[in-house]
Amino acid sequence: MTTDWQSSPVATDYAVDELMITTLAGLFKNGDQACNGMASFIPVSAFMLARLTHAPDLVWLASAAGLDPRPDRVPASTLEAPLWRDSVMYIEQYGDFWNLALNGRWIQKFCVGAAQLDRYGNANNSVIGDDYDRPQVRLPGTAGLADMGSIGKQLYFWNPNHSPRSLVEKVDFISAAGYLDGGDARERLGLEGGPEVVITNLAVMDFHPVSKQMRLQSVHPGVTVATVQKATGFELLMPEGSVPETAPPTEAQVRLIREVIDPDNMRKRGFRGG
Amino acid sequence: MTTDWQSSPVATDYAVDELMITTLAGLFKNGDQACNGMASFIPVSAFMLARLTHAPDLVWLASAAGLDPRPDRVPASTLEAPLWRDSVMYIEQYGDFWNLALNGRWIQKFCVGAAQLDRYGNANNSVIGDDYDRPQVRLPGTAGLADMGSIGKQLYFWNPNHSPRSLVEKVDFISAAGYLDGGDARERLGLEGGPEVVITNLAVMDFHPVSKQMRLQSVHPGVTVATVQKATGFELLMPEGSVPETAPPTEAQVRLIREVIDPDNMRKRGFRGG
Amino acid sequence: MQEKIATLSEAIELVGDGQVVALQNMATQAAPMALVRELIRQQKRDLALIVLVGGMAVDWLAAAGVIDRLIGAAVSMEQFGLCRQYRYAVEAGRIKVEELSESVLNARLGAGARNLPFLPTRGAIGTDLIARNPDNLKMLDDPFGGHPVLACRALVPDVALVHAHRADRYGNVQYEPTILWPDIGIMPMAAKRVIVTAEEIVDTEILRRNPDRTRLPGFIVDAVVEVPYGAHPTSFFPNYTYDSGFHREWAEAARDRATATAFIDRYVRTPSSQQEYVDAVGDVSELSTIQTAEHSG
Amino acid sequence: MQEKIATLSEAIELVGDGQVVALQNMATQAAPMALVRELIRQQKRDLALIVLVGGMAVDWLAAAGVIDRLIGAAVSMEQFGLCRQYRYAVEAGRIKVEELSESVLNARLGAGARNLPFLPTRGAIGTDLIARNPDNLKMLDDPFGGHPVLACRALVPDVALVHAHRADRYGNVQYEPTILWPDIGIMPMAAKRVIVTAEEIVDTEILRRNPDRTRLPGFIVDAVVEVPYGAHPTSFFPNYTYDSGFHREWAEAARDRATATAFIDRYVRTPSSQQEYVDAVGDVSELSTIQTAEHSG
Repeated sequence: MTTDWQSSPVATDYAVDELMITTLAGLFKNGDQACNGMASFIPVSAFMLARLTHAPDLVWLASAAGLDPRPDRVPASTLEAPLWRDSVMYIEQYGDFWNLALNGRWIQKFCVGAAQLDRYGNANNSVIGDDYDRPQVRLPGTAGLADMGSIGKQLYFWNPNHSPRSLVEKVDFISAAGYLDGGDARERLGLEGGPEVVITNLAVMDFHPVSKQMRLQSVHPGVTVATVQKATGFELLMPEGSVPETAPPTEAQVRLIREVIDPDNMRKRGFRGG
Repeated sequence: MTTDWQSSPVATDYAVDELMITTLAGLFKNGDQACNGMASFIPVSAFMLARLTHAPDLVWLASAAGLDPRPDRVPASTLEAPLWRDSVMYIEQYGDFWNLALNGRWIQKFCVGAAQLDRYGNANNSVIGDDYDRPQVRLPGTAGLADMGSIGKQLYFWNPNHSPRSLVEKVDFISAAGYLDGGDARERLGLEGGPEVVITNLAVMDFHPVSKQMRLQSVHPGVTVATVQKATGFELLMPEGSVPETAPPTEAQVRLIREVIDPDNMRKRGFRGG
Repeated sequence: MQEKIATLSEAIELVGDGQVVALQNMATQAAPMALVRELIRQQKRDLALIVLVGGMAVDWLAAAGVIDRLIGAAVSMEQFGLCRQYRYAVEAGRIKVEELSESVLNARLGAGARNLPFLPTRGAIGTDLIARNPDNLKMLDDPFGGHPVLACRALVPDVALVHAHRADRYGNVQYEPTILWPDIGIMPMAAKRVIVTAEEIVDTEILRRNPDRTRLPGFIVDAVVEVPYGAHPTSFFPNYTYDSGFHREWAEAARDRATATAFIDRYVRTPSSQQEYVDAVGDVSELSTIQTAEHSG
Repeated sequence: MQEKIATLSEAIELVGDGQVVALQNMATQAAPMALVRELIRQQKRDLALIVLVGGMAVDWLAAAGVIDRLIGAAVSMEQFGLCRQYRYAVEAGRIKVEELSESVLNARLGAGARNLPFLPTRGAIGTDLIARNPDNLKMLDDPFGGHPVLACRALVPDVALVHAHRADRYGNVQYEPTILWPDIGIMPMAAKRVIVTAEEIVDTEILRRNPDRTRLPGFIVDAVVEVPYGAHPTSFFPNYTYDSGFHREWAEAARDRATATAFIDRYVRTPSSQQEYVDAVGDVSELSTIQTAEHSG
């Protein structure tokens, strides 16, 4: 654990991917269990950062498969063996992983990207378009996200391209249950957990505790509320009072990300110009 | 494989446990899969004999756990590591074994002892007496037998003490489904397989194809039909024509049992004077 | 990762009277006997015990009056006979038995692990086990029109007790290549708490050499205790075999309540530590098996 | 045990047009690519493909017109992008997708393996996956009064295709210590037939040294073929990593039907053996990874 990360001055030289990583990392508590899926460079960087700073006991199930690994850096794939190097345990998937995952007590937090996310945090990674059998765009598919949305996890969405195409009034297909129609719709199906936070390249959003509508939590330094609203396909709820600015990384955090965690800049993938 | 076992002359010096082993072994086909439970010295000896003689490709899941092991002899326990020595595979139990076992295609034959067995092949290893919560005798329990009786297996019962106490009109408790009330009672529940053969220290029985009542198939050399019937707690069906004698072991089979398979005489356990 | 090192006494203090305790055990194999002895020493009462195939542990707990309910598929010491103290207690009505087949027990524990209300099986259909257990077993129609199944209600042990070859201080638990019975897999996965004894506590670096042999992640484990010969008198291959002499001695003592009590006083209540227990038993080193080539990776 | 040795050609002749084929694969990992190429060479048609996370194999089979249905949780080559030929075929209506979540796919295959009509999950509840798939997914009340579950109908592949580190001539299949995805466990367990390629065929004695690493018993395997680099261009740790250059070359070719066809002609249809394929690819030995200490037992 690097001990100087908290006393380090706020960084002035940082990129938005680094801001997203430090913001996400700040949401992990010591002792949480967290896992990543494929193409998850932002969450993987955030886990590694959290473990190096405030949450050394964050339990990481790399690719949902390798327990507490020690990759020497973020590798080119977050679903290949270099990521789960030096694991303490290989978690067998059909039985053991889903025993742990379906049991609401374990793996509290799941970080994921979504091609579309709507006002109530419903996610779509399946199809764009109205005709499921002849879609405009066939997306990769829901993989484990459809499960994670229904089994008591806190979902942390990350989105490198905040736009009216990715944040939409209503998703074309519900690949993962968010708050459905809002209010107590999840409770009525007996579903615990749900979307917690959305971190984009412009802002951080959460969900109103009663209506379950997406709500602006903070805007990134240099981004206006109007810019965020214009880039969103529905009207965002506003927090009470003024909208705060997302806390920037410290110099130590940026240094850890650039020099220790991800010297190959894998985290830039998926970002425009990245 | 010992090649002289078939041309070997019929043995004159053999014990009833050896006769039961050769009779049981004769029921295994090359390529069958078979498994044993605990305290199963007769079946284990029969598997080993069959593999050394007519069924070298008999697949043996020792204790349902060790695939095709090479114990150097029948050990003192049929549920301990010496039995599954040199296995090709350790079969994980919760998942893999029951995937195989519940799938009717695999593990065709299951050999088991029962404290009580009734006219329709229902088996009891649970309690003797009418009051389940205060039984006259608490038996070990059904273990996997209750499963094997319902999932398409052929059940082979062995019984070293043929008596009216072990072969009863009606079992006190159905620990494993035989033919229930007989006729098509199994089919009505969608159950395939069922009891196939009962080998005791006096005789071999099978089940009538329509009524499903237990039927005498052969009496062991020197045993009369009257003796068998007197030792049975219900009226046995008789085969058409005269009752044949159980084929005795060959000298080569007896030699294999005594010298190679079970030099420590584990097979005698459970027999009177054994 | 958080440290989970405890003493036997501290670990068993996590078990409350009246709780449901899942116990690793297969007849003469691999029971966490040091934890079982500590249950007796701490005079736990009214426990329900879950076993796949229980052995001497069940008999001791029955003789000591620790358990009043057994949920399991069988109880036997195999070649050493029935568990007589258990048997007498059942016959006298002091222990109530919820007998399950193996696939039913697996389904109940599997549902518990997965937070599902039930899992189905096709085993045990047609037996009297179902009518005896209407609260937990129900026939259920297949919604797709096939054969009905037996729905087995979720079973969540309050605590699971297991013994392992090695663990680290964070509770990551590793076994040598061995048969993986459900009692070291689904039982602890289903339980609210997990207590582990291990032949040795090792540095995490040792576990990282063979991540495929780690069976339980530390984050589901509540306490881990180093107990060499922790499974004695049951076997723990490849380290040691079962103690035949000790089993025979108990089987003889168990015929009678007074001799059973004297046996438990001598071997369970009197020794105040694992070392004192091992000293009372005598030379256990002769039980050690030679690690053969096929057992080493 | 019975011998199961076959050639690639003989093995894939066991697959009939229109059948349901389960394929080992995780994005860029561990697909039995030699078998996939043989499916294309033998011009199989109208296959339904089951994948957990399909990668290049799916794209090739889509481009070659072998599959008209996909049952799976995702299709992606991760860092190398979407599978474009597959995507175009779906968008044109030539391939129908039955999308399932991972726990639903596991439940469907698990029910198939266990001869159960269904298995339940609590995953995917609330999603549109359920309404799109009424034949196979139904909400079901808990007979014990708890929350309803999602009943997932049994799925039985006609054949499963897997690649392994080693096998013996009897079809016993062994993996080096590695992550055990469902595609090397429940998929072949559920299938009517199992076809295996292995980096090497070894004597059974070799398997007996590590019985804990044997994943499939020979009696469920129908054919076994020795194919070094049989997973190329996907990774097969610890033996070799994925071929980045080859993946990029395909991702580029897959943008267009003509270039995709030319690619498949060159690398799939023209080579008449695994050796000719490897020669066409170029030097694959540089993909070999150094077996590190933690991978060896």
